[in-house]
Amino acid sequence: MDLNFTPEELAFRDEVRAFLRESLPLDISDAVRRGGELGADILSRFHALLNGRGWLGYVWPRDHGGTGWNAIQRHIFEEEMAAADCPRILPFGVNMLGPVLIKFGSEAQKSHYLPRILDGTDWWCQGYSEPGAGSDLASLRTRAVRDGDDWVLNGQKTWTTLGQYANRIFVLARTRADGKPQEGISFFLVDLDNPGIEMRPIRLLEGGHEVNEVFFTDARIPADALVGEENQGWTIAKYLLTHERTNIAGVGRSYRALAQLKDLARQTMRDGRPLIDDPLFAARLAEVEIDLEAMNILNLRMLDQAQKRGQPGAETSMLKIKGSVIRQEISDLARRVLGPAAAPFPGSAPDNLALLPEDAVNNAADYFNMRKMSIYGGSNEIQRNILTKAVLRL
Amino acid sequence: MDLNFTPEELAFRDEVRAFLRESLPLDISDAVRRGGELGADILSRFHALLNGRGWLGYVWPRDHGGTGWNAIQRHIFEEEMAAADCPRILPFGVNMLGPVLIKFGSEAQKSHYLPRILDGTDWWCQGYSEPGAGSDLASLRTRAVRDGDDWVLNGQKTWTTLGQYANRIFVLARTRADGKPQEGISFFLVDLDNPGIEMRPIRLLEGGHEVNEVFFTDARIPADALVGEENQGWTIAKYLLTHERTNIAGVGRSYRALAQLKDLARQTMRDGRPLIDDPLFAARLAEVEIDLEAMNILNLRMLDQAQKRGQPGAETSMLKIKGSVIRQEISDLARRVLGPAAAPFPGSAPDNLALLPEDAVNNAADYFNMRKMSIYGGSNEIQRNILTKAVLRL
Amino acid sequence: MDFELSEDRRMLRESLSRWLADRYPPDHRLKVAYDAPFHDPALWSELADLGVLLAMATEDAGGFGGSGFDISVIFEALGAALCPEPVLGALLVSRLLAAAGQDQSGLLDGSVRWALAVGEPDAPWSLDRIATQARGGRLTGRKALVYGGNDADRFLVVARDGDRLSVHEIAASDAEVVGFGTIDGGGAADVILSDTPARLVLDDAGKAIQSALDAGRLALCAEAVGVMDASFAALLDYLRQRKQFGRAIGEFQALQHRAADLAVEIEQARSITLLAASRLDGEGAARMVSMAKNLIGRVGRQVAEECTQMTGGIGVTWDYHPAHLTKRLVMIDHQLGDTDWHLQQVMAGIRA
Amino acid sequence: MDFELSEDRRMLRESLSRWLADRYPPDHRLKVAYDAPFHDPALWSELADLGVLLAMATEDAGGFGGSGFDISVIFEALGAALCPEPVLGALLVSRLLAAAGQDQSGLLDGSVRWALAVGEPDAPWSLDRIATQARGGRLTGRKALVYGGNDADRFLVVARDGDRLSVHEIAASDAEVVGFGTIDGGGAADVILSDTPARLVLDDAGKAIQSALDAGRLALCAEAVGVMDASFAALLDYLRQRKQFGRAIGEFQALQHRAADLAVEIEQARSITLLAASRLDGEGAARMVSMAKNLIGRVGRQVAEECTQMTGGIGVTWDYHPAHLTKRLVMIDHQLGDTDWHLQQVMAGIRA
Repeated sequence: MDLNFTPEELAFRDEVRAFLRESLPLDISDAVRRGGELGADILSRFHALLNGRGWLGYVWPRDHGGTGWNAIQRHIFEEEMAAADCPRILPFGVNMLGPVLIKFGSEAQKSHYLPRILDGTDWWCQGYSEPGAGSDLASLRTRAVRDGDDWVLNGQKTWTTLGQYANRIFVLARTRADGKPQEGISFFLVDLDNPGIEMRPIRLLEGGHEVNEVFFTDARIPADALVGEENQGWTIAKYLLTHERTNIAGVGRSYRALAQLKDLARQTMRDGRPLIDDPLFAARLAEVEIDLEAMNILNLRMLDQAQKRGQPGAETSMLKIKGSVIRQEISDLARRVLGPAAAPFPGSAPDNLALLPEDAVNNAADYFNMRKMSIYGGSNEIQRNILTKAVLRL
Repeated sequence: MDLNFTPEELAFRDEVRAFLRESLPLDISDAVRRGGELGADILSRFHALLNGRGWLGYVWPRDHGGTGWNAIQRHIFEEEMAAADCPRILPFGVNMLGPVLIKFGSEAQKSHYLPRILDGTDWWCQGYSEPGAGSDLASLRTRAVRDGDDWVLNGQKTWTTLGQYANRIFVLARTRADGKPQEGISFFLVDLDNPGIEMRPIRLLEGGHEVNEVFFTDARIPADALVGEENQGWTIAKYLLTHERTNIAGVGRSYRALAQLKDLARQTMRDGRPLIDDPLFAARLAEVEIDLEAMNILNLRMLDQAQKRGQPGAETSMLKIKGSVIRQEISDLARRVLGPAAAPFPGSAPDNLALLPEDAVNNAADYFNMRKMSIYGGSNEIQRNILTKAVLRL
Repeated sequence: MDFELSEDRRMLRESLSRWLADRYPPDHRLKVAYDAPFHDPALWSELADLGVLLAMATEDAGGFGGSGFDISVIFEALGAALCPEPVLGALLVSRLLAAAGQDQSGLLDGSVRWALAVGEPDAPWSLDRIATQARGGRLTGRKALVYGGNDADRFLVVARDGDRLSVHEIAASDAEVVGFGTIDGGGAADVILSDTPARLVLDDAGKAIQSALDAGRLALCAEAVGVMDASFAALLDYLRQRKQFGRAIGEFQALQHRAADLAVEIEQARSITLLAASRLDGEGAARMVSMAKNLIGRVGRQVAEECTQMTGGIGVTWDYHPAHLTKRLVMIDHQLGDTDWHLQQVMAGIRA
Repeated sequence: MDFELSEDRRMLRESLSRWLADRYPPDHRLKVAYDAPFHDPALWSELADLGVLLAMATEDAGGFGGSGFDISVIFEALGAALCPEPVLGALLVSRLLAAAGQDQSGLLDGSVRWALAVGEPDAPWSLDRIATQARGGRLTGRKALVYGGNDADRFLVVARDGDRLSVHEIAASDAEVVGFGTIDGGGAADVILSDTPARLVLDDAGKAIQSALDAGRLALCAEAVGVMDASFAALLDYLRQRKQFGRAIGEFQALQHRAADLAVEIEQARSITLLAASRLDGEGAARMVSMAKNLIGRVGRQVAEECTQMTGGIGVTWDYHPAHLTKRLVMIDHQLGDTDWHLQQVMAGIRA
């Protein structure tokens, strides 16, 4: 039993840390620290920075242009990125589609698409959820009908994150009407420039534009847009969702947010003393810090298990539940700490208003935005269902 | 809108208060304040005290020997009893069987049994729950089979509170095997001296003997032991359970327990200051006090509604849920306040051990004992099911 | 004991609710609440014509109401409709003008929009930390989150002169008013005072200010109850209509039990607000109002977060009206004292 | 990083668990835990023969273990079996005798039963409030809740001499030992000292005492994890077997989700206990142990109350073994610092 990293792992960590310290542009880390939305420019430049170092394909095997890192290395890499105030790596191409193509794609698809993910030629977005098929994905209704050499797509996708910047979308569509709903689904790669595809923004409750709806109306896509076999889509979808779960606990992001919160609570005067000296506030802060310390170890334990088994088990649902709750609790405190100063609509405040530390102007908006963390990617209710079946065996 | 009592109600309150102040023996209120089990002597003497004043049948109409009080008067009476550290009135005869006999009993049953409840000749206990039929009462399996002029009872009842002091038990038993389970149940009055009845103690987790199991083995009971019609038992049972819900919120008891807790927290030194000055402890105390103030009004609102409608609605499930949670939270704080002094097994501590205020010696035991509050009389889970159907209409 | 509204208040509630449903439907609210001036001046006048402002003042002060129950009836209705009009400021100022015995007909008929400038950046809620100075008829200091301040004609300003608090009147045009829209809709302002000319309205005003704040806090509690009711009703609709795995999600017991718990907590919140309303002008009002605002803060967060969670993706979108309800519910906790601040007021009372 | 137990520790765990299952089944435990001397002296000797006490001490001190993971493996197993033997006292004393460089062979072979007398009625957990006085080789004061003290042969006693804390050895027969049984099983004592002759073991002992208490707190955390596992396993059994309304209650989603939440929290509790074990003799040990004991307190209460609630009536009865698990889980919070006390230690660290 040893909870420490090995000397090799520590050396790796130092290498990542040094690179980020030396290479990450200040405007990028500043923007991340400030919260709120990051534009396409920052996200693209960050991808390019990692790609330049050969690290963008950090979950891919070496022979496809990836790093070949093991689970611990990936974890360390993700934690260091969080600690350095890096943006997230966009998961749609790198973490989701990449592994799918590597496992299920044709040689042509691999050689065409994989390099374009890394070099930024393609920005992928996700066509999974539908208005009537969220948690219950198998009930999806978007149809793809074979017509000569093409497929014809009709239907609607939703919750398409950052689709406004994307040029491509991967789509789950129904290709057979009869049989079990899971058995008639296929997985397609779609160029968003095709006619018959319309992307409409969904504004989120705090005011941001992060997700979209995508409408397909007789959109024609070529035969080679199919990944794997026809009607194999459910298997592919589940494989992809397993990979979506990488870094699901978000421990590094939470540590970073907690550190920012503590700084803010030290600076904030409330009724004659720093808020961090208020016992009720300090108690909330201490509790969430303790929860986070525990979850860091829980995360490492599950990582270790996953490494031994070859893939993560249903226990990762625990990380999703607790990780989102902890992150949300921190965002709640980051909102509370502001008192009245939390009120202004982000971006609406005149310059002479802001007495806030610049890093805090989005705290209230972030609190509302982060409500989604316990909803997307399988809501915490779905995660509890998974735990019930797979772990509790009830 | 007026949340105050009327002058008439205030005068009534003062009358009750004065009586209890003058007449309640000190040894009784001391025992109540100390918590833990009260013996048969104290309970009987308290019943006799109220009966002497004509108040024991406080939920009964005047022409059956009761007070004829309305719901507000009953409420005031219950609150004043709690505030004066009275024992509970034993509900099995007074609050449960009495109203059942008044509504469903024969003239002979009424004239025989009602006076005996008031004068203490009969001590009733309850034969409702069975090992396999708790929340799901309709699935009960105790059978009563007609044999000549008698009924023959076989089966097992459980959770029979204070059955060790009782001479009579009312019993729900199945009298028809076919049809809907609710439709084949009858309600019987049984003399515990009958052969074929055995009462065995159930010890509770904190060590107390408060409930029992009752075994019926070919116990013969006479035909006139049947209340109402054969197979009308479910209707009677539901009527009885409605009356069981009197004072379900237990606001007065909780106020009294909270006051004792505050006194104790003022007296208890912890690390150089009274525990009431510890901000974390004080915060817990303040939150539960606020919850209780709210519930006092909620209780009065429901009382007002019940009075207008003629009977309590499903909303009383709210009182059961919140009332038990608040009372349990107070008992949790009463345990915490003791620190290490909570450890001794009640009654096991030598005299020279107890540095505790005498009223606190049962605090830890009471905490464990009170876990039952959210379980019995329809668990809080059952109450949520009731709310779902009757109030939320989901 | 009587839990029925009086005939007058029932009529007030009904006419206000009808007007709100008619004139302030969600789409209109969405249009005005997030763009300057962050409310609808024409509807403000209609609201005043309806007598809503008059109902917040006593007969002595020129109105026809002014009790805790008048205030709670009005704000509960405003909350259910998520109305962004700056009624809170009018209430706070009305109470102080009444305490000073001053004419407030312009306030009550809606022709002059008033706001109260009291909290400050480092002392948002505690009166004993107010730093704005009154000296020689001039004020210097900074006031934060003055609700409705972005579009007010006149302000009352709370200032300190040594140990004593006083209340002063200024014209909006004499101060630097930094208006902004808020994340939950409606407008507010920081008010920057530097040697701003002011007229003394009330000297040694600690008690009167406390009493006005009590009324404002009660109003926020009642507003929150209205928001909760609307939020919970929307949740139940969603649970009945939304299907997953072939059935309405309201049939899933885990959600049923959580919804049942919310129902209990909302009734608790309503109950303590009634209690605070009944005690508003009596002894111990501040303590009871703090109890109410603390419970409202706790329940408000729970209701907001649970309603959002149980409505899933749709619950976090701008175009779904109930999402704005949950935002308002959370942000009420940032006004006139948050959950912890009010708990500490109650704690101080327990220790005493 | 390596989350596997070493071969030695796995063997220790297995032999201890097997012994406990064999010699300390629930019915035997129930027989001895609530009657004086509140444990089983014969089994105490067997436990020592098994090497359990030796595994808690380092080689320098005459044992063959002594690390945080040794302690956590032992106490987790003891917790799962709800073993009432006074191992905690032996651990605390062993750490102090080791710090003093004294022979402890009698302790480690089980022939002498030791207990540590540290907390006092008005200062149960804070060392800086210890009032027991050491003067001229004699002790005066009162020690509360000395676990295992009812049946100890010898005590170490923490006392104050001015600003400094010191540790003294006394014979049980020289003090007034007021033994009693505890509500969760097992025995304890108040120890009343009045001019009691004592031998100085360790002077200026603040750090050594802190370190011993850290080990004791870790032991309690690990014990709690063992109790939680047993408690949760019993809950799952119950949910699978108990039928209501024609089906196993484990099929009701509301209970499923609550059980799933417990599973998450128990893994959190296990994780922080591992972390505390790994830091036990390093920098920041006290802070990490306080974090662990706080989380154990929170999760412990939740697990205890939820397991009781979900097992319904049977869960509150004496004859149902898991009821004793929930009692122990709750009462662990009364030993060596409760949830709030440890949270305050962590808070002090955050402010600093």
